[in-house]
Amino acid sequence: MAAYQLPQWAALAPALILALTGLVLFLVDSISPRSTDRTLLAGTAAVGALASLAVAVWFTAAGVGTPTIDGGEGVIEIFDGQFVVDQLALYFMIVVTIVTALIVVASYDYLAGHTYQAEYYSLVVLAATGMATVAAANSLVTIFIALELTSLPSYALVAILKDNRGSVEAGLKYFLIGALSSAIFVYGISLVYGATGYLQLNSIAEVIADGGADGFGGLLGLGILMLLGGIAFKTASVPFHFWAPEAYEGAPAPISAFLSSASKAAGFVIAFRVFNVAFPLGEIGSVIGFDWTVAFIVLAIVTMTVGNFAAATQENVKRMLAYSSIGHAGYALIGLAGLSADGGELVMGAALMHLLVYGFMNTGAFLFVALAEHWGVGRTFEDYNGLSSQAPVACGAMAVFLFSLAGIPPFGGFFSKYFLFTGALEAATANTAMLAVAAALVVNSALSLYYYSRLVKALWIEDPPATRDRLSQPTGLYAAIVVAAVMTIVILPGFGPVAEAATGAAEALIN
Amino acid sequence: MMIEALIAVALIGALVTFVAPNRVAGKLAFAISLVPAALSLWMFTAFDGSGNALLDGSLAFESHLEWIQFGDYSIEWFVGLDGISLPLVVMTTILCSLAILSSWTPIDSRESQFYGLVLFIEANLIGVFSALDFFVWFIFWEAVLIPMYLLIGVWGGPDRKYAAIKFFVYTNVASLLMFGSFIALVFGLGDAVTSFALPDVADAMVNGGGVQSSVFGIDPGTFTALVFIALFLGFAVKVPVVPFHTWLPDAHVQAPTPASVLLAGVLLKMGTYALLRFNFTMFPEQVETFAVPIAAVAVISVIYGAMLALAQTDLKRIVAYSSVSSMGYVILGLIAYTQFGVGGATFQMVSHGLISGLMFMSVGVIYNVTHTRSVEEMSGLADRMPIAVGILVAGAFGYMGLPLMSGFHGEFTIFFGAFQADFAYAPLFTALAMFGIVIVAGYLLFALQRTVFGPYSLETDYDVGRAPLHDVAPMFVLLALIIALGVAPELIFDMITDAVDPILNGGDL
Amino acid sequence: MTVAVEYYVLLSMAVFCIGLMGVLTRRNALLFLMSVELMLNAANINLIAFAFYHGNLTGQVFALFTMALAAAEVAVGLGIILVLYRNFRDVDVTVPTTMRW
Amino acid sequence: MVGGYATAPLQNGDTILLPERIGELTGLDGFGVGGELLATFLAAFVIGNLMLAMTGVAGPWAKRKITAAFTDRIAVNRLGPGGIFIILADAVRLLSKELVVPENADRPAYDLAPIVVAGSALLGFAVIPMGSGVHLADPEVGLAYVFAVSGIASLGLVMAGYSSANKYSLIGGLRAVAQNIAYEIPLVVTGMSVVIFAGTLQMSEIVAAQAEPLVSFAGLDIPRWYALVNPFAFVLFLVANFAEVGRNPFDTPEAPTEIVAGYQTEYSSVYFVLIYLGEFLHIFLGGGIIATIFLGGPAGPGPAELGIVWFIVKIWAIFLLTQWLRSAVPRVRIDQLIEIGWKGLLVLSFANLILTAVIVGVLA
Amino acid sequence: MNDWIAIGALALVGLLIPLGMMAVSYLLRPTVPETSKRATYESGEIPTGGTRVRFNIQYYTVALLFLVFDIETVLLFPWAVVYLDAVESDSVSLLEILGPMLLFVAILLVGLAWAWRNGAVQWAQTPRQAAADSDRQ
Repeated sequence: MAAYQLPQWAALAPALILALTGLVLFLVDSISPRSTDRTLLAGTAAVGALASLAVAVWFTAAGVGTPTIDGGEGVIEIFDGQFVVDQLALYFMIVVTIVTALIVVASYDYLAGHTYQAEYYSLVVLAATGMATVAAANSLVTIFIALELTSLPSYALVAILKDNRGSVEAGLKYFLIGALSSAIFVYGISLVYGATGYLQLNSIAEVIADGGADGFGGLLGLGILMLLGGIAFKTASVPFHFWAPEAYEGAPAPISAFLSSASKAAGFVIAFRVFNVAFPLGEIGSVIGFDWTVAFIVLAIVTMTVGNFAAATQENVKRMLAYSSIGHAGYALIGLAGLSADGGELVMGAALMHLLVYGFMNTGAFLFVALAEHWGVGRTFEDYNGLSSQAPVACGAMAVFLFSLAGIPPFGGFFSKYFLFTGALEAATANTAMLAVAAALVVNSALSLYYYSRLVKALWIEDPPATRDRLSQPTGLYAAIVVAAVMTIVILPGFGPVAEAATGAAEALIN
Repeated sequence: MMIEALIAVALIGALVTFVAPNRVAGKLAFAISLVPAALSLWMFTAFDGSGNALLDGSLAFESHLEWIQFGDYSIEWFVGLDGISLPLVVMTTILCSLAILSSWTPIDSRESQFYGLVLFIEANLIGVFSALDFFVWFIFWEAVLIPMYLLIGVWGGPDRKYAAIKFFVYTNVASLLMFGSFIALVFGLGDAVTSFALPDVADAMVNGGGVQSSVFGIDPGTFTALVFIALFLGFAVKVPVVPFHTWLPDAHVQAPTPASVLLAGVLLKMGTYALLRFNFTMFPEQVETFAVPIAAVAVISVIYGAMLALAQTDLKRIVAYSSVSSMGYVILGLIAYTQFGVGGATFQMVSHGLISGLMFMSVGVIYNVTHTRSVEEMSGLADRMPIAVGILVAGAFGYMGLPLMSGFHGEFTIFFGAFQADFAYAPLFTALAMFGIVIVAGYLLFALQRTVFGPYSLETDYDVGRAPLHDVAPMFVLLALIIALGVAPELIFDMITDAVDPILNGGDL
Repeated sequence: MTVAVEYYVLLSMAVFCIGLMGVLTRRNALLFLMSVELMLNAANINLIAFAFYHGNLTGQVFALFTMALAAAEVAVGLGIILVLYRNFRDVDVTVPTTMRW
Repeated sequence: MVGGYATAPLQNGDTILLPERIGELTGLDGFGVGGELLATFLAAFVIGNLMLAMTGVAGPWAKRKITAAFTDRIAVNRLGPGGIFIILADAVRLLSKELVVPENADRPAYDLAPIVVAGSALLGFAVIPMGSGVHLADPEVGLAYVFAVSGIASLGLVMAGYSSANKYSLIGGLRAVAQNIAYEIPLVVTGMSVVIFAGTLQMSEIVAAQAEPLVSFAGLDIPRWYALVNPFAFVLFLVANFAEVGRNPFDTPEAPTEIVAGYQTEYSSVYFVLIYLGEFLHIFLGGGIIATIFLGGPAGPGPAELGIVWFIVKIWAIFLLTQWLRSAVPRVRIDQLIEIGWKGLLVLSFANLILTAVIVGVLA
Repeated sequence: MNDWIAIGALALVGLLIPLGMMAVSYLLRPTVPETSKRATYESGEIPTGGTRVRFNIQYYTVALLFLVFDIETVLLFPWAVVYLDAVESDSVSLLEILGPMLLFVAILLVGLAWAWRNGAVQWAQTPRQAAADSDRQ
């Protein structure tokens, strides 16, 4: 395979391409400051994201990172194992770049007339760089740095509408909670380092396995809890979910989409890698006195319940989506809750699939909100009444997203959600507590139907208000939404490769 | 690849119709829908399967395709037809064509979207009746909900929003319960199955000794019983069985005529079909264990549904509640677990699909003209629209189970089978259910007498004239089919019994 | 002359808790920011102390990165606080309530 | 505990520092830890007072004399030879003045600022090898340390500016900060180019690295002073240093013709003395750094015992340069100052760094 | 003796000397409170307005820029220290030791160029620039 002849560091190409794109955008803005040449800026960013996506897909197809046991190309370690490029990394790079490409294309219209366009695109691309790097980070150092590279541009992006009070407020809250959680995260890292003497994930695991951390159970346990806190923030899970509704509501809608899809995925890849690689279930329990799956079971149930119940009471569409994305974080947490010492790749794989599909459907849903903001129709369910009679294509796409989020076929969300359910039940055969998770999933899915269908109802069933202007058809937004919708549908028949990649990644990680 | 062709034609047709201009959408959709109808009729003649699809039968039009490998479990695109599903597929395609034809008059806004959704439903319905892998089946099963939700919600009556959401949430929650319990069952079977294909699971359950070890800390017997109950509850909502029937009248009454036709004609059959495929095929022991309560539920559905129908003044509501009652018969036939019982139940599914379709269409035609469905607001319609009313009366007779109509054969075989059943008080239950027929006759005749006969009067001020041909023609077709099946039930009854026998014999022919 | 690692941990925990306390009680965004910096520095104390304890440089190097990131965070944070002030005429974090919980 | 500062591998074992020397001289090292601590404290006291003495001479006396010479005046000449005892008179005068605190002053900050300004400048001398064994401490990270502590002064300045509740003070304080931060980076980056030559941050090592001859002809050794090796860096550092210590042409924070006296407008009595002292200490600290990393530290002809003399000569030379510039060069405007810093020196310093690295790399 | 103890001792001295001077001054100086003395000094004029005046935004942008650049120097220092050793050893090539720093500085310089072009380090705008800027708002 051609990928094999490249130097080792080239395995990070998806992240490197994104970083380069970000720098090119800065250069473009340096050459022509405050340019509003939307085609050039959005085009550059989109080309970068797509190139990165293409490379990631190519690597995946070429078998980069597949375990050598199965005759694969082997996991590529870079910088002495500070980064690893394995199937999981490539998988999440794909997720991130897809979302980035969609966001960038959609922003083409959303940002029309705004200042700071070049900054916007370069920040988006840099944040995406961080997310792609997170996917490959294999040491708490690189994880933290990549995480911050994700977070810092995100803070700025949320607040980028400088004269919009909502945006600024959202940025502030996102920043404050983000800074707090990264402080907690880094303190957790320091404690883990104290207990084990290493920051590289597999070295930590070795120390734990050798009993080198036996005397530091308390320190290690506290450290793990704090890491969990940082991850909970990034994934918008309870108890660090408070920022999410505010930030998503106030932020420009494409950024909400970005944060709730890609950024969340980045948070999950950390959770998956750190907990599976550094704190393997078999050994960690005896050192710190409890299995972290217990924590994730509780977190998953609470997160999905809080998210869905709060979403059901919202009047504001963006806020409803924000809470629903908290609920979905709860679903994805099942991936970790369902692990056990000798298995769980099924449930983990399902969580990975869910994150990919979620990347399409949730991004699409938020982009529709962006479209509505572009139209200026308002923010509440009522304001969306009868949009379908004026914009059937976009509303059809939105219905696809919503039904997919609710887990109704024939859309991608169906498979991922039901696979999660299936995985949870499979895990329950080993750990009966997972039954509670499965039950919570059922209850929450039922509840989510209510509020998702409420929005469909508003779009399709309610009558439009008499006084609404003709709605424009912005090319970029429409393109992004339609692509997302088509992908949400097409991914269902094409679920085979997705499932293969996801379970492969999960297996590689767990074993 | 015939089944794929059917589904693909309907799906592509849906897409084409969706983007077609409103004014040609109806005719386009009808033309497209004729293709699957014709294809399915050809398949009916070319049917070469035998036995039960789930229990070692030889399938017609079978096709396998690797799809997803989910951990140790493989999910395949696996479709095929046997004697139970083929008649249902044929009924579906025909009913869809006719429903589209009958929508030309009532549907006057956003036509392309409407017909697109109808074709989309058709594709999914065909899928439900032909899919043999659980995931594939479940996708089609759930995918029916969205178009139906929109059909009711967008083109329905005044309370359409409430009805649509109620329908949507009720059936979806039930699906989740059913999904979970079935998946749990598959995991409970352990290494015996490595796929979600229904034949594999059925084989493991019937021939492989079922669940062997305890699951979730529950011992195998209890676990299997729990799964049985959960599956039953899941399907019971769809059927619907009292007390889960409350969504049905709302949905029926608010839905536009063609949607009602599909809802009563095909969607309800999904529930009983699933019951037959899952509960009554995979759990022979549990069927015996739970025979009495299920029979009781069936009889209550029959009687209670009929009583409710008796109390209604809205024609559509009468037909809707009578559907609840009719579905009770089907369940009674299933629980009888004899050749005649189960076979009759299957036959009744097809028959009821045709008859209730006919009834809803007639009511729809009347409504198109009079703009009312209230029994109290009209009388003597026979004077003004003799043909349509004549078909309505004929359909009502079919409902009542008069000989020479398909309803007669269905109900008769069900009662015959139920009398033979060997659970406790079987004859008593059967007798009670038969009493239901009296009530059905009561309310139908009562309603007909009020509306159709007597001196003409109409409380709303619309001119009542003859219905257009494209409204009446589908009713003629349906009536012809009903009479054909009534005269020659063996047209489908033979293949039904052929497919039913393996169930009753535990997989051995 | 060496100080046992426990004392460093105690110190860092004290600093961390002071920072946390500040985060929880202060309403001024700038003080909030400072409190977060305290927490980050608590982590740095730990990292450096443990680096000596374990005899490897990993912790020290990471502390450098933490400092860099803390500065970057402050840079972004101050930017946000500036626009906050411009929009709300205040840096009290409880003032902006455009959106309700 | 593995590692630890005292046993670090780069530590030059045979450097004998002032505390040990004093410990030996006074016999305090025989009294265990307590004695050593006392000796250390004594050493620190010596260093502190040495520097204070130097600023005492420089501030009240030398400055006036130099300025006077430029403007063709005589300046102080009544007390002692050349008016040198004006130092004492000024000390008494200023210490016994009334302290006037502005009514809106932010009290703790207002009181702390002079201490911070004076104390931080003093701290930097801890690691500077002054020759003749006058070297208080020699940590591995010496150069980084000295940059770090000299940065504290700007904190003191902004405290002073802010807490005085005076518009001029505030403007002065902020200008001081803007200026300090603008030139801090060129300063540090240029210093880094020295580190590339020396391969260490330890001050004694940097000095030792400059001891070898660069070229020698006619029996005369030209030492390997980095000012000679890389004059470009030296000039850059010198300029950045002037800005750092806030002297002409970069004295905008005080700019008496614009904003009275900047951050010290509202200070009087001993507080003023401390800030004033602090500034002069800072100039000397800058001189000390330059002398150490560019001019070979205490190196010079003659026996090693003369080191301290050479060192003081060097820092006085730099002090004289500042005073010369003060009289000879006009002040730049604040906007020019910032733009020179960010657009000129910063870029140049990076260019210097890269060039140095490339040259060192290619030569080696 | 540990170097840092010596430095601590100097810090103590650095604290004690100012404090000592303050103490001496406290003993020597007179105190004659008078309201007008304590008024804010504005070159003899009666003070007007508050003293917490608002500042040119450039002070903040420069400060933010500094924050970032200053920290970057922290990351460069370790590299500078090991550079000579690395160059002299044969185990790494010049490109390997020089390349990362060049890349790092290049990225920094892109940032500086951006900040420069966007006016972050420009204190005052010429009228023409200001006019062009306000057009874009």
